[in-house]
Amino acid sequence: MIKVRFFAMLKGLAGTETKEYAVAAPISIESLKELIKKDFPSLSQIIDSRSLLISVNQEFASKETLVKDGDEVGFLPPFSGG
Amino acid sequence: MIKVRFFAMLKGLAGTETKEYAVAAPISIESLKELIKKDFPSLSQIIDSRSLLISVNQEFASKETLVKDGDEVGFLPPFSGG
Amino acid sequence: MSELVTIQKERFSVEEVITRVKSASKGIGAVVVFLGAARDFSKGEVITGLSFEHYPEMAEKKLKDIRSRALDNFNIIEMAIVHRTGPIDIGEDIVLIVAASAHRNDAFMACEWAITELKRTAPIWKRETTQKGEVWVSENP
Amino acid sequence: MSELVTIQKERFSVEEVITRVKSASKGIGAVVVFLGAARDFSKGEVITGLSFEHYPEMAEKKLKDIRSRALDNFNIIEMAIVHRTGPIDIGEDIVLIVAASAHRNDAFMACEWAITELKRTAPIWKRETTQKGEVWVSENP
Repeated sequence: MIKVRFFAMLKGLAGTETKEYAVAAPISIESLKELIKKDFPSLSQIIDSRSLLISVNQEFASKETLVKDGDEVGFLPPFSGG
Repeated sequence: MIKVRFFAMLKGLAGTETKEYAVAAPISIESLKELIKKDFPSLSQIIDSRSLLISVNQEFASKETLVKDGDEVGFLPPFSGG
Repeated sequence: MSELVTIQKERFSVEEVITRVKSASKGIGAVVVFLGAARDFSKGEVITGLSFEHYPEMAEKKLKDIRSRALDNFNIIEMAIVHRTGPIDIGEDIVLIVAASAHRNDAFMACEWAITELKRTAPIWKRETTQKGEVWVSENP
Repeated sequence: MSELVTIQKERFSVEEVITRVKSASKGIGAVVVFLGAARDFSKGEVITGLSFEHYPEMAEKKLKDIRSRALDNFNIIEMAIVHRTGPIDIGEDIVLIVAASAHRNDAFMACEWAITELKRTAPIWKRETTQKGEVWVSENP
């Protein structure tokens, strides 16, 4: 399973903190985004915006990053700590 | 009277904290320095160095500043606070 | 050195964290502290309360990473970072960065770099309570 | 506002001075602190103790002047300056500058300017005790 975690405004819009996906083989971040947009249409706009950051296993991911079974993926709206 | 105050290493070299001079008319900082060098030869080298600052009534003085009766003049070696 | 990087709900003591940092070395001559506090006003809105959410595992990792990189890249002796989460009242402290060095310029540079890097890379989110309700803050100045 | 600029023999509490500065406004979002401490080593010499002498009337005037000019020239809300005199043990705090502003950049700039200005213009002198005896420090880094 891939465990997706939503934070801050994404959590509110999704109505849940986490969502799990079973994958047979590693998938791209872009493919994962498409799955999530289908399941959570309310997140589409933010997911398509440039300001969203994605983490895989607590490290920032790039477009090339592949996500595999057992990974934890964070959907991170712009930070406002400090 | 003009009250001259010596600080830090100048105080040690002069062997006193203060020295007073009676003046009939305002005198220049340069003239005051000459008087002090005569009375305290041990201060000559520092007084002639560029690093010495002079204050008149707790404000920095320039070469043009005149010192008059009632003024307090500070002979200030380079600062090392902070 | 985990006690030098903490994320906590509780208030922190600035003095206590400075003491912890200074205990690293008697060669410390300069300590620069950044303290972020909860303001009552932001972008034209009166703020009556704040709350912070974070991604716990990643936020801690990122703050530890900032401390490590600060120690590697600046001429400092020690650094501590503390960030609070959960509800925070107006006027209370939110974040603390303490940088210690032999000479002041290094501590100033490291401290300013660290708070900028924290805002850029730490997965922490602020929710402000205004008269219009609660809103997530989506931009970091 | 004289309690925001003090020259004293006693130790000071950083936390207490920060609290005093923060009480100026709930619009304070950033506090930057510079704390100078007594190092055990300087210019190749082991230092076992320090002592500061000052020109009391002028030093107080100059520190108040630094605070006024900081408030005039930087976008800060409040500033406090504390300097100790007399004997100071290794590791103890010597000087404290606290600058508070709405946004962090202003507080960083004002705090760094103020400590540089203090070293340049405040008639305060440091005497170090080394293995060779006591020496006046004649240069300011």
